[in-house]
Amino acid sequence: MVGPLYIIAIALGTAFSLGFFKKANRNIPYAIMFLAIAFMTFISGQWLYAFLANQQEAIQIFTAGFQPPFSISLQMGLHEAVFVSMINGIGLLSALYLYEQFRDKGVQMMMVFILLFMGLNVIIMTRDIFNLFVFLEISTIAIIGLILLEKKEQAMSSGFKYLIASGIISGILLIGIIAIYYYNGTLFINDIISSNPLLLKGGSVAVFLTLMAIVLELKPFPVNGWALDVYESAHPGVGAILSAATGTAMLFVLYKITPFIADPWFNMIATIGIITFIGSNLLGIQQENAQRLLGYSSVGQLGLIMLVIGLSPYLGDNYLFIGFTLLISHFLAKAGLFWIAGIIKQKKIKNWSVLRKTPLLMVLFGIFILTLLGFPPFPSFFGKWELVMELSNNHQLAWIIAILAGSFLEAVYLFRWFGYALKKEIKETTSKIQFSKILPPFLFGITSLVAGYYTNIFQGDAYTINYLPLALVLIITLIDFISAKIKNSLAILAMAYYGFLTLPGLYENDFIRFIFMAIFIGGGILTLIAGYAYQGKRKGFYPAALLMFAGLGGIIEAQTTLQFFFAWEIMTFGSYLLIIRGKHSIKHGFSYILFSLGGAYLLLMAFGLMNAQVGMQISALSDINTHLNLIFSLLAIGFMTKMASLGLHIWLPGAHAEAESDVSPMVSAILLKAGVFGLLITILAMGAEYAQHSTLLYILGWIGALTALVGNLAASFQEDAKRLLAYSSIGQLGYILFAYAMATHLGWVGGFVYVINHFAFKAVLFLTIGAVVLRVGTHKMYEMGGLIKRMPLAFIAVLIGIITLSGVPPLSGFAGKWFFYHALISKGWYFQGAVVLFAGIIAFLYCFRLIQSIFLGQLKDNHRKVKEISIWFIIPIYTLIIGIMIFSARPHWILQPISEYIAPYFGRELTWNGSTAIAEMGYWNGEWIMYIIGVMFVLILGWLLYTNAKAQKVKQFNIVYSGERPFTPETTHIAHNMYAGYSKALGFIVEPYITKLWNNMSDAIVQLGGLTKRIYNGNGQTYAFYIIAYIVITFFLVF
Amino acid sequence: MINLLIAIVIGILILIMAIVAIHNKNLVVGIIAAGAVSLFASILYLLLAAPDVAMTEAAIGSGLSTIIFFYVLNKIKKQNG
Amino acid sequence: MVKNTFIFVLLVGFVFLFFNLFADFTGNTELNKLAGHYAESGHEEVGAANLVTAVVVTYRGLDTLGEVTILFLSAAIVSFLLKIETSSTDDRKLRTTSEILDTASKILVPVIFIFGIYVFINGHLTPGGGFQGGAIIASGLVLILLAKPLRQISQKLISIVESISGLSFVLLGVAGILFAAGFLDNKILSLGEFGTIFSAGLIPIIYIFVGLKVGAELSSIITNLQENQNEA
Amino acid sequence: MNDIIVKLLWTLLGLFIVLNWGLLMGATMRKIVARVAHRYGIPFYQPWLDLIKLYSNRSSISHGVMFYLGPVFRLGGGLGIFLFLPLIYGSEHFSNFSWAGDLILILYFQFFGMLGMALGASDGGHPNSVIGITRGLGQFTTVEVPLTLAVISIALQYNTLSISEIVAAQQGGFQNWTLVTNPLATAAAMLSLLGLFREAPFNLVKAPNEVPIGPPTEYHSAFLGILRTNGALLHVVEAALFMNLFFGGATHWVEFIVKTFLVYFWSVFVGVVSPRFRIEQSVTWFLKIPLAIGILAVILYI
Amino acid sequence: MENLSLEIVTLITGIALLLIGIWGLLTQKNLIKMVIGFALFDTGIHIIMVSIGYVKNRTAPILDQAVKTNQAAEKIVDPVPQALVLTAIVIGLGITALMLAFVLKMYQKKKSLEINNFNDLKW
Repeated sequence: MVGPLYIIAIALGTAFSLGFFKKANRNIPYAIMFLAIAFMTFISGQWLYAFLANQQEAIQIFTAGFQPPFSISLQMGLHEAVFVSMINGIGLLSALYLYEQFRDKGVQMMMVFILLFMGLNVIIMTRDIFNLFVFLEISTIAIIGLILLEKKEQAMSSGFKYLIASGIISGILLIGIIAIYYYNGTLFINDIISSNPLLLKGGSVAVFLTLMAIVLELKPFPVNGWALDVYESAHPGVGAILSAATGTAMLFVLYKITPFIADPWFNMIATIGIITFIGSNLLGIQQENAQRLLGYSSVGQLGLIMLVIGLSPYLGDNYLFIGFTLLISHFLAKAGLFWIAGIIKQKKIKNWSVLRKTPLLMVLFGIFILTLLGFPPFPSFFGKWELVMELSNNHQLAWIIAILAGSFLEAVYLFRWFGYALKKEIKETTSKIQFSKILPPFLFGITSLVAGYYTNIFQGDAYTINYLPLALVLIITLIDFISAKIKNSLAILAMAYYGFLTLPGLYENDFIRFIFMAIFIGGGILTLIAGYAYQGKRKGFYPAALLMFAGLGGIIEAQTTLQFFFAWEIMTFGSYLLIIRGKHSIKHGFSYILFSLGGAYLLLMAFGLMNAQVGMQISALSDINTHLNLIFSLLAIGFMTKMASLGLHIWLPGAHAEAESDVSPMVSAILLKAGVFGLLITILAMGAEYAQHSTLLYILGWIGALTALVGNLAASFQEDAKRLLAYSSIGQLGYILFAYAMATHLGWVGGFVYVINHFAFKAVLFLTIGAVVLRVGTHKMYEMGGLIKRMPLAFIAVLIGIITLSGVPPLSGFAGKWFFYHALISKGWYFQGAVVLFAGIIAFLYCFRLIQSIFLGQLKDNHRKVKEISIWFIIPIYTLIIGIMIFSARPHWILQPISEYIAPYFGRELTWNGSTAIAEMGYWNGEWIMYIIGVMFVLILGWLLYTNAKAQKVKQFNIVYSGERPFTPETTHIAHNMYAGYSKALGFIVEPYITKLWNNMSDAIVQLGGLTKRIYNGNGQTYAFYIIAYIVITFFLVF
Repeated sequence: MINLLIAIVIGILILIMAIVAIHNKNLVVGIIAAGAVSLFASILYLLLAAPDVAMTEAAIGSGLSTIIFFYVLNKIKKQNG
Repeated sequence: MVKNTFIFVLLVGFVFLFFNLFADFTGNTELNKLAGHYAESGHEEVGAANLVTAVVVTYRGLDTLGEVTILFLSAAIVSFLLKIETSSTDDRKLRTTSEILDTASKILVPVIFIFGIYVFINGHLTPGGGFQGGAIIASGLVLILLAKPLRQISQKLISIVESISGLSFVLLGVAGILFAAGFLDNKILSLGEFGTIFSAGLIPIIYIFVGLKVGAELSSIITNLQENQNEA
Repeated sequence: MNDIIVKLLWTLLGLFIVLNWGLLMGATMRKIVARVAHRYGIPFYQPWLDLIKLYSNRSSISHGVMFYLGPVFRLGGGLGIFLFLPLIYGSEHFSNFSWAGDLILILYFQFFGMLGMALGASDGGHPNSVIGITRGLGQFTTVEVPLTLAVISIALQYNTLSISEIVAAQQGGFQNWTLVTNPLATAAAMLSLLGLFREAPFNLVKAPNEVPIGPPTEYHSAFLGILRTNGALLHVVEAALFMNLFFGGATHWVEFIVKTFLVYFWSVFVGVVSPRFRIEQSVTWFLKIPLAIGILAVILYI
Repeated sequence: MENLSLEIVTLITGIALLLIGIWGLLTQKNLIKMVIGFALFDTGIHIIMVSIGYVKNRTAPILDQAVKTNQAAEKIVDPVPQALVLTAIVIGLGITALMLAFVLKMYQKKKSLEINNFNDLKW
């Protein structure tokens, strides 16, 4: 084993001897430096391996042959080994990454670079507090030196600011150290800990100053202007070092000195952390400069980890796990992002769309963003999860809220950025990318994935069914360059196999889960079939779709809340990727992901509260005994964001309408059901006693009713066919919410009828309309018309769809209405019910509008030659229609088992007699109604055929028109602003009040950010002022 | 006792010089005053039985750093015209 | 002005902080355990009469190494910084230096150099040591430059001295690991007779290198500032 | 099997009675309206003549499949309501297929015909048809609201949604009719009825006196014949529905005829003495007084 | 006066110097003045450090004729803070030199020594 001191010796020796090569070919000193860093990495890696392989104690390294405290000593233990390896690893990759810069700038910068890493190594290992100070200075000065790698004017002034600021901070640190020495008579950290420095007032102030200096080195908000300037002006490679390496080392220092600290101070650190986390993320929202944005994000992440350190008294054994997973995520992601920034050389985040030119970079970018945000399967996901769980176990709800608020703000700007990268048009092309630049981020991206998997294993709730689909997604991503048709077949096969694996078991054990899984898998396969209609490669589609379905499947399969949340997040991200593929979807995808994340955080909070009482099993949700209202409300609201209930619906219309033709049915007919499923298990867990008397569900019922009303009414006023369907989804989900909120047997069966129906007809409608849109090239209904002549099959599909939707007998839609009437009367929700039924009638308005404007009326001249919709759409559409027909004629096949499933929960209100459903107040026989109406229909048709056999076919344009001839099909087709009179009467209901409300809220946040960022006025002196003020104010707050 | 008196006097001188260094309009005077602060400080170090520190302060604080200040100032003045 | 008031208030708060920090400060009446150990057994363990030197070079040798490194870093960065895009080089007439200064420098500079070397060689016995000696050497250089501002000091020489002394320092430290009890252990050489020049083991040698290195680094900073003066 | 054939035959008989009564009632109403307006009016047999003429028209044109199917749907709607509605209380033969579904089925079956009509007319390509349909649909949405509340109210009152049971509960004399026991629900429903029958003031949908507007604009010959047939049928069955719900039902055909006539006459009577509403006026009108009455009707039974 | 010992006087001097340094750093707009302020701040800290190591009425930690090795523990002041100050002074010099180099460069770029003129990077 090579001793850790050799790290220092090698680094120093190399740095000093580089002076000999000032005039030589610069590759020689570069090679020497690189080898040196590689050797340092090797030393640290070997220690890491040793500690991991055989759990040995930390070893102490004495210098000068004396025991501490008489001489400086270093420590090498597992923690040190991990951190040193991280630092040296990033050092090695940075050296590689910065090769060009070093070659241009010469030997001095290489010296500076290697000394920086030596400094960081010693900072981590040293057990002497003054030694810490010295090497801290080394790394600070070295960072300032590295700023000069970038030949920018601003680099000078930012370097100066950095010098001033760190000069003051190290002065403060020095005072603290010397005072500690005075009061404790030692500089050896272990001795300081054992001599309890806080006994004397002066001693505690000394520790306070030391602590403040170290905290300030971590750049807490708002005392970090100089660091942000450096992030912005330095070379991105240096930004990576500053953020990942220096930040990591400083965190370790903070960790190292925490034993000094008294309990109330942990709160202080936590407060500093959270202010930093929230504050810098708030400022990130408005930031347009990529590197500065990364700076804010770095600061915020360090704040979060500081927060974890501050909260360590609450976190118990999990403290290190949480802190480290968050740290490693920050470490990997931030370095990776900075490196990518350096590769594409785009300052403005708006121009990051060039990433799309290099798919590998795009994927890496995505991985890093997700790693930062704590999406599964990355380490920080588990870290954040455990953090919330532990805080919740200790009843620290306020902290949870603050952390989630900060995370949300972080998500805002990261996803804005991600959206730009995915969607903005590409302005310029990138030059060729060197291997040396792409290797470091690539390695870190891989590490991120691997680390996530091992984190889950370590964390102990790994679930292979969650990872199998992910592996598949990875494979599909890797073969993304092949033709879409092959990928489509693969995807369908995979889905079918997944269904084969899961469905039989679910059918046996849990019928409700079976229904949902069948919708997810069956719907998925059907919509994927439509994908055959697309030509080319459809890059990025299949990973996204499979990701979503993996998540959906995982939700159903999940046994614990962690697995559920894992799958939920995967599903959210996958669907986000799908949604944002639409042409004008950048905005909609953004609002979708924000609402989803907001909802997910509420779920997380609820799971935390639940975990504190009954643990993680989903089935245990029904055992909770305190905070019932809070937990259930959080869950309900969380799931309602996915269901787009009124107030939380504003993301939906755009997201669904702008999506691609086969994506709209996925996200509308299938995805929304995930929210429904969640709500369903929530209400089941409430139990009848609670559910049937709960105010929460009463409110939900009203929300459902109003959602239905507003959704349907708004749908009636749309000019855009897909938007109309999207609003219709809102309305339909309103019914479903209403039905489940009733928590009665009848209501739930009705809810299921709606769930199944909505899946079927919305898929039919979206697929058909999508296919039509592909043919005619417009969403606007008034630009279509008369297409029944060209696309009879599409017309029939839509006709069946709207009959089912509107609940006209004999199709299955009526079943929903029937159950509704009976349920709401037996439940006693008359007025909500009246609203729902009113909404149901309004549905006719948009149903008619949809079919009339598109298929009936006058055919437009430019559509005279369009073809019938693609066969690949017709197959799934008609499969679904057959399904609707079967469900209509034999509803008891599905509804009876559901009914039996529910009865034990809410008390029986419904019995089945063959195909007749009998409720207390009435009865319904779907099968016979179907027959009667069928026979009757045939008879009348026969009569008409008989009397009208020789009817002559004429063009639609051949009409009686008050003695005149109509001009053109356009002017003769009544489609635009169809319900003018109606909108005059009731249009006020659908004024976008809620959109305005949310807009005002987000404006307010942006404004707040705008005001707050004024503190960064760019003046080094002001920043110095902040430092002093921060210390003094904190001092007065703490003492 | 005499040491104490000297220390007080020197201390006051240091503070006066420091204020001069900060508030004098003329940079040259300021730099010299700052050098003087270091010089006086090294006397304090002697009083505090720290000859090593005194030497270092005298050589580095009042000597070299003053010189560096002047070099920079000089250069700035030259660039100015 | 409002801002200055703020600052003033802030500093008053800072005073309060210091008041608290030193509220328990009464001054020492005896040495603490650590210092006591140095005082009692420092001469046996290290063999340096100047305990400050013993602490600086041996007990806390790593700090010294770091400190030298900081200077090294500063010098490297300053030299790099001043090389960046030097502005237009118009030949400017420099004032001619006076005869007295010139002559004086010729006589004084060797004396100063020798004095500097004396200071760092005797660092383990008397006040002074590598830093002081290095600083003294550097001031000798300043004197040369004052006398002949146009004189080119060999950067290369400085750099080589710097590198060699730095490397030697590190190698001596490593030698401590290999041949004695730890990094920078001075007992590779025998401690010698207490109080003589050849005592305290490695300390004088290390101090020589420290002195050379500090001198070279300071010189490098100064010459960098000087050289560019011509170009400015 | 035999049972079903017998059942069908009885149903056909009922259909025959209802249809002819519908035609007669229509003619009578037109006559009354004419007399009120100081006109002579049509002869009472006019509707039969019209039907015969329409069905035997030789030439006919079609605008497309849906145009063709529209009238089928329309008549199917009227016929369907007929089929699921018990006509005569206590009569096994004239209860039709009401065992297949309850009141909810009938309420929703109204839409069947409407939908078909709307689609068929739209396929005709005439803008005036579409204008009429949009107006009709718009008006219809709010017409249904008071009716829904009235239905909820009587469901609460009788604790059933089966029409037969509702009628059964009203037997035993005038004092047991819903009209007496639940006047508010009756009032709300009867106001809705005005909208359902689309007489004035809610007849902008058909705009009978100006340019031809509304769904039937393009229809003629046998198509129109079917629509007329349905019109006659529908008036009677709707009236019969109201009769069953609010006026004690009918125990024999005479009572049936009298009661349906009176229910229908109510809407004609209001129509004769009212001006016409614009569409937004009628939409908001139904959301005011009838809605308030409906809500009160429900509140009373909570 | 009786409480006033040497080390307390120097300690107070150090603190006052440190505060003056900060004052200069925070109020002076001239870059060089700011650096001067920083240098004073540093010197203040050094004085504090040395004061802390002082032991009443003792001599420098150098063993010679005056201070025999066996009585050193009763005769000398604490050497540790002095050693630390030595290091700190040199570090301070390095930072000061670096600051001045930056000032020089900044001046070359903008021909100005006003700190307010170097706000290019903000928010």
